[in-house]
Amino acid sequence: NSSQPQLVKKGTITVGMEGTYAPYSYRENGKLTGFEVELAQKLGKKMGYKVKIVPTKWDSLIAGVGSKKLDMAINDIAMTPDRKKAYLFSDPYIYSKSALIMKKDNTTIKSINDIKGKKIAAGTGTANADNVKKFKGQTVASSDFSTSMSLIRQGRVEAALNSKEAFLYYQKSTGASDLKYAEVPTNKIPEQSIGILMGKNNKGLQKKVNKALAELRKDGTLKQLSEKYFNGDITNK
Amino acid sequence: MIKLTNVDKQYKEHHALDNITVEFPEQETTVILGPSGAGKSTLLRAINLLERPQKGMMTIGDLTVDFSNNLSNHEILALRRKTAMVFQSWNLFPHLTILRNITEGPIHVLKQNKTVAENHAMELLEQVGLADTANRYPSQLSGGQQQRISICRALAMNPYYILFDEPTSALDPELEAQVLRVLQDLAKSQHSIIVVTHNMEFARRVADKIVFVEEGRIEFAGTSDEFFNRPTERIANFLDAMKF
Amino acid sequence: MIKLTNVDKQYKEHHALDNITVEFPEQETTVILGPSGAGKSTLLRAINLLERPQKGMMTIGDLTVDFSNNLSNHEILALRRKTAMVFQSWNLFPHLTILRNITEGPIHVLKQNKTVAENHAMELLEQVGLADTANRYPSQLSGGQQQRISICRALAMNPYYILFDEPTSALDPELEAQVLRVLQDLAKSQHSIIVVTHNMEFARRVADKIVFVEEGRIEFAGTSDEFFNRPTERIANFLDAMKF
Amino acid sequence: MWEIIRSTTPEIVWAGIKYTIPIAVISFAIGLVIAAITALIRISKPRGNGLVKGIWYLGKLIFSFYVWLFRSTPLLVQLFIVFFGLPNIGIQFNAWTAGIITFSLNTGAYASETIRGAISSLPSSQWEAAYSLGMTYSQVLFLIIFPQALRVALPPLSNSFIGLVKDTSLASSITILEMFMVSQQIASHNYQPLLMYSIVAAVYAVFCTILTILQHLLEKRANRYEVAEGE
Amino acid sequence: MWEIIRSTTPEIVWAGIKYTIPIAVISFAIGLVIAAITALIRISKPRGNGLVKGIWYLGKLIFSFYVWLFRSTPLLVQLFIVFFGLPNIGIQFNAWTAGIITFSLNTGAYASETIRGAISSLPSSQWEAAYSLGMTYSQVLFLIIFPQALRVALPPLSNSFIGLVKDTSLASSITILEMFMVSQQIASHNYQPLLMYSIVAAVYAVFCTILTILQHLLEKRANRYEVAEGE
Ligand SMILES: Nc1ncnc2c1ncn2[C@@H]1O[C@H](COP(=O)(O)OP(=O)(O)OP(=O)(O)O)[C@@H](O)[C@H]1O
Ligand SMILES: Nc1ncnc2c1ncn2[C@@H]1O[C@H](COP(=O)(O)OP(=O)(O)OP(=O)(O)O)[C@@H](O)[C@H]1O
Ligand SMILES: [Mg+2]
Ligand SMILES: [Mg+2]
Repeated sequence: NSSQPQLVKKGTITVGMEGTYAPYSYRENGKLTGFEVELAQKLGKKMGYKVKIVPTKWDSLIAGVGSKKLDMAINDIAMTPDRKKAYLFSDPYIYSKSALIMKKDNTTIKSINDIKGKKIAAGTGTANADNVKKFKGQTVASSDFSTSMSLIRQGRVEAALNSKEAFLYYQKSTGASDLKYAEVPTNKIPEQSIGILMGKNNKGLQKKVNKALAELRKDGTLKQLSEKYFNGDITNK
Repeated sequence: MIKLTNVDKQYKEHHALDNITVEFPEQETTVILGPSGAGKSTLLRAINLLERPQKGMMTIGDLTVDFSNNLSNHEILALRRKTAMVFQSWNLFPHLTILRNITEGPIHVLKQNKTVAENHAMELLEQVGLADTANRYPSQLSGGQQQRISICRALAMNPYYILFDEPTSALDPELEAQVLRVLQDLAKSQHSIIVVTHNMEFARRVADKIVFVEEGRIEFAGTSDEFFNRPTERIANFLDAMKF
Repeated sequence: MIKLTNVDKQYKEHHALDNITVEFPEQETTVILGPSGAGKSTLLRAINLLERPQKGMMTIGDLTVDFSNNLSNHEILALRRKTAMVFQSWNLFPHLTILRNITEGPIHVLKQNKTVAENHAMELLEQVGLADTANRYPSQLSGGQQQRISICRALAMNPYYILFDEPTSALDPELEAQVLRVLQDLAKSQHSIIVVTHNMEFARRVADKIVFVEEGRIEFAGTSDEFFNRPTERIANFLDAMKF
Repeated sequence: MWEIIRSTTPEIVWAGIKYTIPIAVISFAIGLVIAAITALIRISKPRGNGLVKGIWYLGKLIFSFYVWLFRSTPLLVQLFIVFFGLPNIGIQFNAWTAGIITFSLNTGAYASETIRGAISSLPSSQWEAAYSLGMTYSQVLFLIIFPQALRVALPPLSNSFIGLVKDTSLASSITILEMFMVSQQIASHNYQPLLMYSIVAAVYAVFCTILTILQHLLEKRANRYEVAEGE
Repeated sequence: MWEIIRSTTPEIVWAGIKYTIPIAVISFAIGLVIAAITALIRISKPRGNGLVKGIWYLGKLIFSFYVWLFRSTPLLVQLFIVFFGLPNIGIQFNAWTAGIITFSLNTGAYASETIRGAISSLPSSQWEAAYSLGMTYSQVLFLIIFPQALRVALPPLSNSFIGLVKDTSLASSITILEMFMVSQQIASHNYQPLLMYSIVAAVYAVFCTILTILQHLLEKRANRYEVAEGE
């Protein structure tokens, strides 16, 4: 029955996330926490399911949803056309804007067009990496956010392309004053819609998730969460 | 009795046993003589099934095998347990103490009780004058001492036949005499013995039968008396040459 | 000349050389006799610096060392190159062919030209009747064949002194006689030789000097004549005992 | 900094005790058994008549293929295929089972090569002396060959064990939250990856040091009867 | 699926040729030299008078520490510290240099244990026979000891080499876009990680098979003078 959600474990949604990307999901005081962790818990409550969070690697999230070891992956996943072909997405719950992060005294990069020919750090396989390529920058693969920041500080790259929210959170938590960011206008790089990734044949689950997401949006929970973790509302376009 | 019939062993480079037919009578001492490289060790090793001849038959006591067939593990073990071998280069187990070198076979193969095996081993060690080395390792013994231990290891198995490959080659004359006396005692008791040796005096005095091997062939097999007192020309030459 | 003065070697478990003082005259053949475990191999090994005694002095030709000091690498090499050793258990290099076992030293230590070394090696192999084994590996030879190869390996070094540790222990009488004749030839030429052997006949006929070792001590050192014809009680016992 | 170390180390250690150590120890034990069997089969010389010999050769081939397969492909991929791939053909393991199976097979393949080398380093005269006493194949192995082979194989086997301890970090890709992943999760929040990595490295170092000490104790025991000569 | 395989394999192979192979080969070569030196120093018995002996012991200690350090900590952390950590104390390497240094030192530490074990498996009579010919230490080593030790060490060393080939995938964490990373990048687009992993595994398998064949050729050569006995 394709209209019923198919779940790995009855009465429980099994949610995959990396847990290595603050403030989306990370570890603090021995517990996994973050925007997406709380979102998953609130979603589960609304849908009437228990929530089981499974931390694993990025590739394993995809493979896990594909081979039905996970019901969904909530991991700041941008809804690209490629991905939409292979998987189902929920409605977006975040709209993410891009930013170029560089040293405070950097004067050579003023707009995204200036990255041409320069070394720019971007996460492996992310949309950011594609965009660096699009603007003829030289991608330097970086495994996580703080690695990108080290690369900038050590002068191994000129700048990093990443989400504005991630940098703001970074600056807030570390008080880093040696770095600055330049927002990339949405006519150059459109904001990315972030959604929850689910298996292709799990229409029933998608429907249910979308309904719960809409309710969370309506009752202000989503906005409240955004403000708690990002210091602003990024849940709308 | 041990009996070989038309046994043939061919190495890639060398024809080591060339259609050998010979008998080793029970409760007698047979001495194998012959020049270096003649195939004496190979012959002993074939009896112990360490070398697998390509052709021929072998009988040991009540067991007979045909080397052109495949031998089952069971056959091999049964045959091997009838003989014990003292190697030309000793081949002690370097990781075991002297005592355990001797008791390992009796305990695990003959299923002897550990104390019984150790007592017997200590007796044997005393006989060869090495009781005080029981807890050393082989690398801590001199060559001659190692050789005596390897004799003890074989004797501890109480085999139907004992095979000696030059049991006195690294011994000084004093000890050689002593070891040969041990062999003589064995020879006089119910034991059946096959010895490769270069000690002519020993051959003359102890051998019931002498087998002379040359280039993988049996050149002579007969009594000690025939060998020493009515030698063929080749044997006379051999006996002459050994007089330094 | 080789001269040891107050040389002492103590293993943890055993006092192997007990304050030894002895001379080995140049261009003479000295035979070391003594029961198994007496320290004969240890004495030879000390001369070759494979064993480092804790005390005493040693002179080889124009070089003198004091064992209580640390020897420099240079001293050790210089001393060692004056002697060559034939081991009781042969110790051939299993990964090299017979030919290369013999030529490795001359080529790399004496810096001989390869052809020269190989020709010399082939000559030596012919002398011991093993020229056809030149391209085999040691594991493919019989015990006695390996022993002859190890003699060739030492001779190829043209050393000032040659040290033999039971050079004939694995040989048949025919070959033993042959090898002993080689040694006798060496003895008659300019060579200086030290031999540990159990062959009394050889000792009697070839030895210029005899050294009798027991429990790490020199019990006798003198001419062959003294030893055999005017033996002390202990030596008489030894000579008696070896008569089987 | 001290504050971070103090507060995060316990959870990293705990993840190590809960996942890293049991996975490594269990897999190594199973792997060793697999390795010994594999090495012996690969060393063996087929005997017997036509059919028996044929099956024997086939067995050797299969074990050679196994060693080749597991040495030639990345461990991560092996984990992935066992955990995510096999369900496609109807074989489903939970993460623990998949992990233990894969780590054991992987270790077994590498260690079998080590053991094979160690056994063939022993002179054949040792086999002969043991056989001549009438020992069975397994008696020769356990009483004579393995104890001597151990001496040669200990350092590389300990390499394998220590390598395995650290390879268990790959278990995070099959949803086992082992200590490396924990430290990454913490690092993502405090933005101190170098520090967090150093902490986790220190914890690994403690485990591996224990193994190294064990190795040296075993080596001492295995070497008691002979010492190599340097100058 | 065939379309994906056809279109992605070339770039994965290219990344392998550009990064994986050169890093692995260069690091292994350097690592072997480090390993041999380390093994010999650790085996040696200090001689000489007070000061020389003291320095010698110190040397042994330092090399032991090096082996312990590189065996006990994860390779990923070592890479991270050399690449991201050392700049903090003013030592900055580019990614290639940092990679080669770290991989070489890591391989050297493991391989030194293997070589140490192999050398001490040789009977001391081999050293003695060679010394008695008047050979120098290095002649004994290169003419007599190493050729025989190789026979024992080949399988575990080849384990190390094959392991290294696959460990180079960690180079991606210091910005080297080696083939595993390339396949992950592709997977993040086509969402076929299992397939991409299988492709990259196949490419590794080709490299490692070549190494295995090489290993067996060398083994055959090293074993020509003796064969172990099974039954
Ligand atoms: N594995 C082998 N490959 C080729 N030839 C071999 C092999 N083993 C032994 N031989 C040869 O077989 C012949 C017989 O060897 P065997 O060991 O039986 O001689 P032996 O009579 O015991 O001599 P010795 O008195 O010197 O011990 C020798 O010529 C030897 O070179
Ligand atoms: N590493 C060692 N540790 C302890 N004792 C040893 C060691 N090596 C040799 N010995 C002992 O030192 C003594 C002398 O040994 P050595 O090899 O010199 O005897 P040998 O006179 O050559 O005897 P053989 O005629 O049997 O060869 C022996 O009693 C032996 O057990
Ligand atoms: Mg023989
Ligand atoms: Mg001796």
